[in-house]
Amino acid sequence: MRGTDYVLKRIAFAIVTIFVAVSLNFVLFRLAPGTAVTNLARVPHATPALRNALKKQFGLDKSKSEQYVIYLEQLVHGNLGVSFENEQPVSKNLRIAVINTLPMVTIGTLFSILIGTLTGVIAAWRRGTPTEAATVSSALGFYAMPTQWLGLMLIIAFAGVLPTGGMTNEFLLDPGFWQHLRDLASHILLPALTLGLTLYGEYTLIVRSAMLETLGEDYILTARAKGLRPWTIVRKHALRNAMLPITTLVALSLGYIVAGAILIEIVFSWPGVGRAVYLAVQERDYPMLQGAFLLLTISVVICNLIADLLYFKLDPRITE
Amino acid sequence: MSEASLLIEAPPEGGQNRRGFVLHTLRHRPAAVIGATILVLVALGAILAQWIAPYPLHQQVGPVFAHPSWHHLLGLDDGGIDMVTLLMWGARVSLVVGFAATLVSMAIGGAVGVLAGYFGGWVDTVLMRITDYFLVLPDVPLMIVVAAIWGPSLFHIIIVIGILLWTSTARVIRAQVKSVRERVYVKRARALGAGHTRIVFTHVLPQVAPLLIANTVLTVAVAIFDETALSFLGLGDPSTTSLGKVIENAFQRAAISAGAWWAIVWPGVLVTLIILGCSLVGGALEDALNPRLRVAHLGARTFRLRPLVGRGQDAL
Amino acid sequence: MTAPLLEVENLNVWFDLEGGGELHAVQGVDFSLEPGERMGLVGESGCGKTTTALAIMGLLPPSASVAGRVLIDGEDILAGGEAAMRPHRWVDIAIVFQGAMNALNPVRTIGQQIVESLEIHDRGKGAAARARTGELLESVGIPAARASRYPHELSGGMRQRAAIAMALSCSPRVLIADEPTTALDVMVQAQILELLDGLCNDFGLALVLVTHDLPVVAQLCNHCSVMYAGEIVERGPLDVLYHAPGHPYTRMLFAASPDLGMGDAPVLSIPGAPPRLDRPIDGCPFRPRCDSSFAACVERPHLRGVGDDHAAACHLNEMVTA
Amino acid sequence: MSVDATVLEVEDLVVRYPIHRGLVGAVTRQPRRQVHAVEGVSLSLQKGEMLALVGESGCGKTTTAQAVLRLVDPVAGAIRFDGRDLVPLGSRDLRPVRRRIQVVYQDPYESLDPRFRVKAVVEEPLLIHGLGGSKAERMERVRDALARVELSPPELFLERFPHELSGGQRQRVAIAAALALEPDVLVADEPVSMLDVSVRAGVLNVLDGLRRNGLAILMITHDLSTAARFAQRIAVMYLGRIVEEGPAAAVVRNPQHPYTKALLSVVPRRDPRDRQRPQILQGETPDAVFIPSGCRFHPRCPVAIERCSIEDPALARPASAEDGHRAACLLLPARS
Amino acid sequence: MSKKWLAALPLLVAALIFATTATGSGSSSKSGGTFKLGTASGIDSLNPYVAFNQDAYSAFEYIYPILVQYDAKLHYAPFFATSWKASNGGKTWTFKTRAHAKWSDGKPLTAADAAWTINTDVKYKNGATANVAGLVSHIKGAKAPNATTLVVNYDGRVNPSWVLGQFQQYAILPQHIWAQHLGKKGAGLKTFPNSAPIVGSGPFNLVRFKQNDIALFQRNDSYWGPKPKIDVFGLQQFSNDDAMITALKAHDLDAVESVPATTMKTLRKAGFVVQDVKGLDQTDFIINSNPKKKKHRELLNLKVKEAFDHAIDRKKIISVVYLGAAQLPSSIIPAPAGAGWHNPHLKTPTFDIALANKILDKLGYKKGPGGIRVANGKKMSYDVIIPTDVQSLPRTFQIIQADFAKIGVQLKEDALDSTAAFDKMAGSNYTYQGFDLAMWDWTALIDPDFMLSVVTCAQWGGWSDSAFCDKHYDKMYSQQQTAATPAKRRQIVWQMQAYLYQHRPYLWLANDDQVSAVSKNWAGFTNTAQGPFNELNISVLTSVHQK
Repeated sequence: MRGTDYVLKRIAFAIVTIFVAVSLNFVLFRLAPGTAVTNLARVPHATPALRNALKKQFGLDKSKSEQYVIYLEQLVHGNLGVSFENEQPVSKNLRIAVINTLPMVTIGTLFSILIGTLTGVIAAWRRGTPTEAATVSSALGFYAMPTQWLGLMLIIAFAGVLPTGGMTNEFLLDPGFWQHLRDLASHILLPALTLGLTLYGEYTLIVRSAMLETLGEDYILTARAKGLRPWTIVRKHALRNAMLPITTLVALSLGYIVAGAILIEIVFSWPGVGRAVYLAVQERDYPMLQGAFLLLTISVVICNLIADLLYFKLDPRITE
Repeated sequence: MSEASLLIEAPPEGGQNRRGFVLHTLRHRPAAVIGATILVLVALGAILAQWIAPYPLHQQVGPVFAHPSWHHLLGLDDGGIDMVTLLMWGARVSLVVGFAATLVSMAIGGAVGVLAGYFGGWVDTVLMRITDYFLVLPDVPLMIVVAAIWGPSLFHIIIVIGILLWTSTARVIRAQVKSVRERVYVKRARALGAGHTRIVFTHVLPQVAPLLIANTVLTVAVAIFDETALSFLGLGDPSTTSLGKVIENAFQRAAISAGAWWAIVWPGVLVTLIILGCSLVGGALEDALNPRLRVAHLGARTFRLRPLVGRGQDAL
Repeated sequence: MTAPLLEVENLNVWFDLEGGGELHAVQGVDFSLEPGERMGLVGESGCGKTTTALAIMGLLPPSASVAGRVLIDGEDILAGGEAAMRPHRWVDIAIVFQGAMNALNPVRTIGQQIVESLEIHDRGKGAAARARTGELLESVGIPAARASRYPHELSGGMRQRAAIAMALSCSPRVLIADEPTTALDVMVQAQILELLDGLCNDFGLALVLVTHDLPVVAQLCNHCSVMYAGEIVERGPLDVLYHAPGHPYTRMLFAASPDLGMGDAPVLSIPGAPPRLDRPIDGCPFRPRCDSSFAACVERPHLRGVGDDHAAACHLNEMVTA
Repeated sequence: MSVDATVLEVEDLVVRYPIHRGLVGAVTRQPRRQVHAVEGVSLSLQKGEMLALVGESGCGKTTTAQAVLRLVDPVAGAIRFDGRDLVPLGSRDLRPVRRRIQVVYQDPYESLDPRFRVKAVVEEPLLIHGLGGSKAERMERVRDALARVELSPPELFLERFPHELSGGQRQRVAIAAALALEPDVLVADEPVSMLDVSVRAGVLNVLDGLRRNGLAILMITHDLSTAARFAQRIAVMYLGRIVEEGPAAAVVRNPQHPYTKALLSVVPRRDPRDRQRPQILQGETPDAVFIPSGCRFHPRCPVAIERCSIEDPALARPASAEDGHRAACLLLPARS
Repeated sequence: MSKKWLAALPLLVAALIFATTATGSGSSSKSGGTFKLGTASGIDSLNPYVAFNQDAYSAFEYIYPILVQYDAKLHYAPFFATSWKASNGGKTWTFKTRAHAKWSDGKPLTAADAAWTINTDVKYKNGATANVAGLVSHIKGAKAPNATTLVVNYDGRVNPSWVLGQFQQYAILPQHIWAQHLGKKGAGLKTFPNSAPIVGSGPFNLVRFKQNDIALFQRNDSYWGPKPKIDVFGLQQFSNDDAMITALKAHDLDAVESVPATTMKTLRKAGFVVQDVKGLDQTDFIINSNPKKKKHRELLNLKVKEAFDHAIDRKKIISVVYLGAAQLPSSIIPAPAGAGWHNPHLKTPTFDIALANKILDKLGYKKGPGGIRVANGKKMSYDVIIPTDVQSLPRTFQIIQADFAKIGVQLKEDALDSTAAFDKMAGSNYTYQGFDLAMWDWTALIDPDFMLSVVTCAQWGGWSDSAFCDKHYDKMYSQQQTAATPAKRRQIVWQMQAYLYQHRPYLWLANDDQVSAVSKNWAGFTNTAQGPFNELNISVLTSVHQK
């Protein structure tokens, strides 16, 4: 079959990357100052007996390589350790956070891709006109704004009109479905808008140059010579080809989506992964941080894999 | 008639001299002109902060969050320190972080890119695999983790940002070096028996330099952006005043609720301007360097029709 | 008298230059074409031959401005600008570009791209269009089953054939072939030339062959226009052009092409390079490179008849006739 | 030129490139495949001679040239320069030899570093090989080289950048740079195919002049007309093999191999009256990975018989050919 | 992008637009209404063996039975226990508890639950229950002879106020729930998430809890004590003061537990009641007082410490860092701790650079190059460890640094996260050799025992951050635990404060106020030194009501 090799290679790469990240994670956090023992033994009149017990509990009395094996074993069983903060399994804490983060990030990202593609296409199409200048400069403007700052500016602008913190109005004790949805949507609007605005600029620029590159290809000239209407050419010939670099670049910018989500969740008190990372940083809750980092890495790797496979589907030229 | 003597009139064809390319682009593209102007102004303010800042950096000159006034055009911050002064010093630290981190990342990315692109083969495979790994690792979370583990200091931030930003540089440079390496004049030099060092330094690097510069400028923007993010997360160096730190201070002291918008709006605007400046300059250079952007076979504008008087070359 | 199939009248094209100023790329080009006629458009690179082809199709970039008339059956298709030209494209005039790899969209199959041109010009839809596509491919020597192939899955020659099949899809009356065989091997070039020859014979297609390769034109065309510095400097039947050229440029161009049968006869290059078109040209543009220039050449010569169906822009001819 | 003035001799040269099987291929143990770029090519080049290596793209002519320049490693065979085999030499030992075998590439737009002035381009080989003594002496050699390629007066060109030159001039500068080292052999890889027709002859005439002064030139080309006019001998390659080789005039006027015949028949003539019925071969040159059995030309050969698919013919002088003219075809009665 | 997606997008956009018009609506109010309180810290865990944050302990106050509570004047008052007495020379304590009390799941709540909780905590105090071990120190065991009687046995005579102080913070857990989660050596006690809805027995039931987000309490109608007037109490956590104040202004919140000093003015202007109460939090300047300290031993010199104390401009700190919302500190037990534990004779050291310089001059520490004094041949230049999570410290440090420069002492900031900071201060194996100076903060409790304990030798390796270790002081510490009468205990506590004032392991910087804000629609909302949502008693949420 066409490209079995390509697909296998990408999957193998993703697996190896995850393994590297997992190992990096292990090494990185062994370098952290303080261990589980120093964190958990900060209780009044901590005794050496308590410390030893903790040491044993966290396997810190074993050699580094043994610890690594145990760590891998635990990972395989979905065990990411126990949070210093609430001493609950990290995986459980993260699961809740992820469920909260997903809708906000998804809407924000979709918004940015939609607006970015649209403005990018317009900028390329209107090349050399004031429209292009306006589109590109507003895209650059939003791209240049620090995410957290833009969020704060939106709070200033929308204070009193839209809720500026939290994910739902929890005081609606038993909201109906529509009421709940409305409530959720009103809370999601500002954070998602912030994410969308900070991301879209980059997409506009990417789409614009991908489109411009495509519009310079000879087959566009052929399409014109065939008598196709300009928008038909954009839709059927240019956009499809421009999607190739766009797919890759959007996948690569996933890291920034994650970064943006962290900042935005802090600004808007959104109880998601980003906020969990922030709180873990504040409390130096290393197991949580470790788990969140692993989770983020794996999701970025998987999204990249999906982008690679999508690329494969979009580009018939990939055979090997 | 000898052929040669006629050739003096030979027209310049295609191609362009790459010498002075960067300066030329900076002068002839409006976006680059605006960007460069912003950067020069901000850099001047930052460099001259010692001499032209209206007040000493740590001096309390009025009440906390005092309104903008004639003495303090942009108001005071949460420590009663003049915002104009803070912005100058803050820009200085932010630019230092931006450029130093970029230098680190350029050194790594440039070296990896040149080595991988020039030598190809297993060197390329190994280096690019490593780059790919770094590329998919989410930068900011990794920065957070490393900064959290190492502890907050400007030096750590520079190193952390530097060692995580090099991947895109490495890829871009590698691609360019690969294409330069396939240029006939490099092949010719190799056939002549030129050593790797000579080829890299006399043929490859000068050719890649404009792209490296464009990339540097763009990376500075990312580095400054990341610095503000890290500062905002409380991972900044508390003993220095970067723009990110200024924003974070104002945020921590609830400047917005206190009605002191100036303490948070201006540093953000300044960061935006710096990043905008870098993006404009870097983007313009990249655009100018991308030959595939020169032609567009389709656009909103089409060719124009001209009335014609007379015939042939008389018709003008 | 009926109007010729394609008539180009006093075509001029200018390009705006990036640093200001403009470049007069095509200067008062005239020619006409009857059904079944094959015309070569020959010249060095930068002489304006491709620009002329693009101008006829209305495919010039936004930096270009154009003047003159392009008439199909006596109707000026250029006057309405790009939009007015669209219905004539592919139906009246089709074009085959130089690099077929780039002229075909890499992510769509050959078949899809041909079907698309059939559909937009209402030459069939769906299954009918696909059937017609198969026929077209067969007619250029590609098995119909390859319609589902992507361009990169075909060899260079096959791609060029596919491009020709696509150009023929709406049965145009004029086909412009812009360097159709450059970058192809001699044997494949011969195959393509043979194909074009057959198509002209079988369908009465009028052909404009744009190339720098005189021998190719000599083998395929009956007429030829030689361009230099944006102008047509000589045109006429090929036989006449080779054996009794009216312009030194034509003569020297032939002399510069080596030929199998030439033995040890010298091959001479034309010294110097064409003039810059972004500056005004004094006198005959070929004067600095000409081996027979004389005093009158400070005046710019105009294309004028020098024989039956033969015209040249050279003062030497005036001396002869005078 | 009856005396043996052979400077370069290639014997049974074989160059193959492996093809990656890919992950699936490796796992399913598919056989390793190779591109058989050059399969047993022998040729020799004399002082003051131009040998044209002719063939379609993919026939192995450029690989042969690269092997001669020792830019690719042959699998087997010998490349003797001045009687010394270059194949076993390491890069250090090759350096002095490299000076004496120089190359001119196809694309004059690409073969000059756009940042180098003409004088730097021509001087660079001297610097690389540490030749030419002082700066002034080197400049002298640079001027000399420029004069030899008819870029005179050299002063007009020394300070120019490549983009300030026309295509023909650039190719001349490239040749001058090769000449600066005073080589014995010049490999010219399609030296004029990227140039405008009007200036090709100029560059070819410069090469011809150099040859007359004793330079041995190996010219790679796909253009038989050029080869016929400028080369002394022509070798026609097909799928990694030389199928016919001999004095230029003999090969052109009296082609022996069916492939050469076909090639010659499709060369367009400049005289419109001289239209011939071209003998067009169907299909295209097959993939160099899957070499047909027997005579590698047999699937496309218009006169092939059954034996051709079994037996691989060797180069030999056919009965109807003159001395030094050889072809590899089973159907040609060899001279006893 | 598939076509289905494209079709769904307008819907999504429509939903978002629709949403903007529908904010701020709807408390599903019954008569008492919902009281929404914003907090910046929040509940970290609902498990008493894990929880660390004050909000968590405040929550336990409302959902679990507790033997005693404080009254408005911070005297002990009955709660789950109706009366108590000591016997056996102060070694045995007997509590009478409420009769007919029930847990929220309907099971009876008796003294047996209390006895089980105490015995369990004692049993595992070196392991799973270490978090509460301090509260059961000196306890040998507890018994419940009947449903309303709890008998607690101590290993010696214990001071009554000390005993009640411990039990005031001690949540009694439902045996029938927790006994199932003992696990191996009680380890299960720590891992039990105790998620909502919790089986408790207080004025409120915790019905919903989302970490870092929200805790919702519903009025417990089967509660045995005074019933709250509100139906629902919600504690919403914000990671951003601005968002929280904005929510308050938009009336998405009714009150904010602790508002930043910078916003007090604007909130008052906006019509909110801002309650500024003297608080229990004190920032401190720590001088490593380890008697075995190897480097910079001049810092053990009480004169040097005194000079440092006079070089701190507390008034400036209070005006810049706290905008006036803080008090001048003078003792390890802050004045608002109440019940007379604070020693009122101690005066805040004066800010007097000249005096400080004179003291240092007298010691013979001459100024060297750069105006920095030299002590014992070494420059008086010190790194000050500052934990990054105490927000007020960087600004405070800037002020101190500038003034210390004037007395020839150079301070350098060494900002570390709190774990790293603590690690660095404690040093390897808790030897306290690696640091000279640090800054941090302490939040005092009402009962002075805990604050006084942190400077005992026994706290090395525990809470100690100054490495102060003094036999005489330790003796006083154990005496106050066992003093026969409250008056006697107070006397010892005052002596201890004076002793610390003189030996200066800490130089107290500022005692910041507890500032809360509440909407004018509510009455009966009071702020305390521990904030409105506190672990003192249940009065705030049982008395707050709509106007």
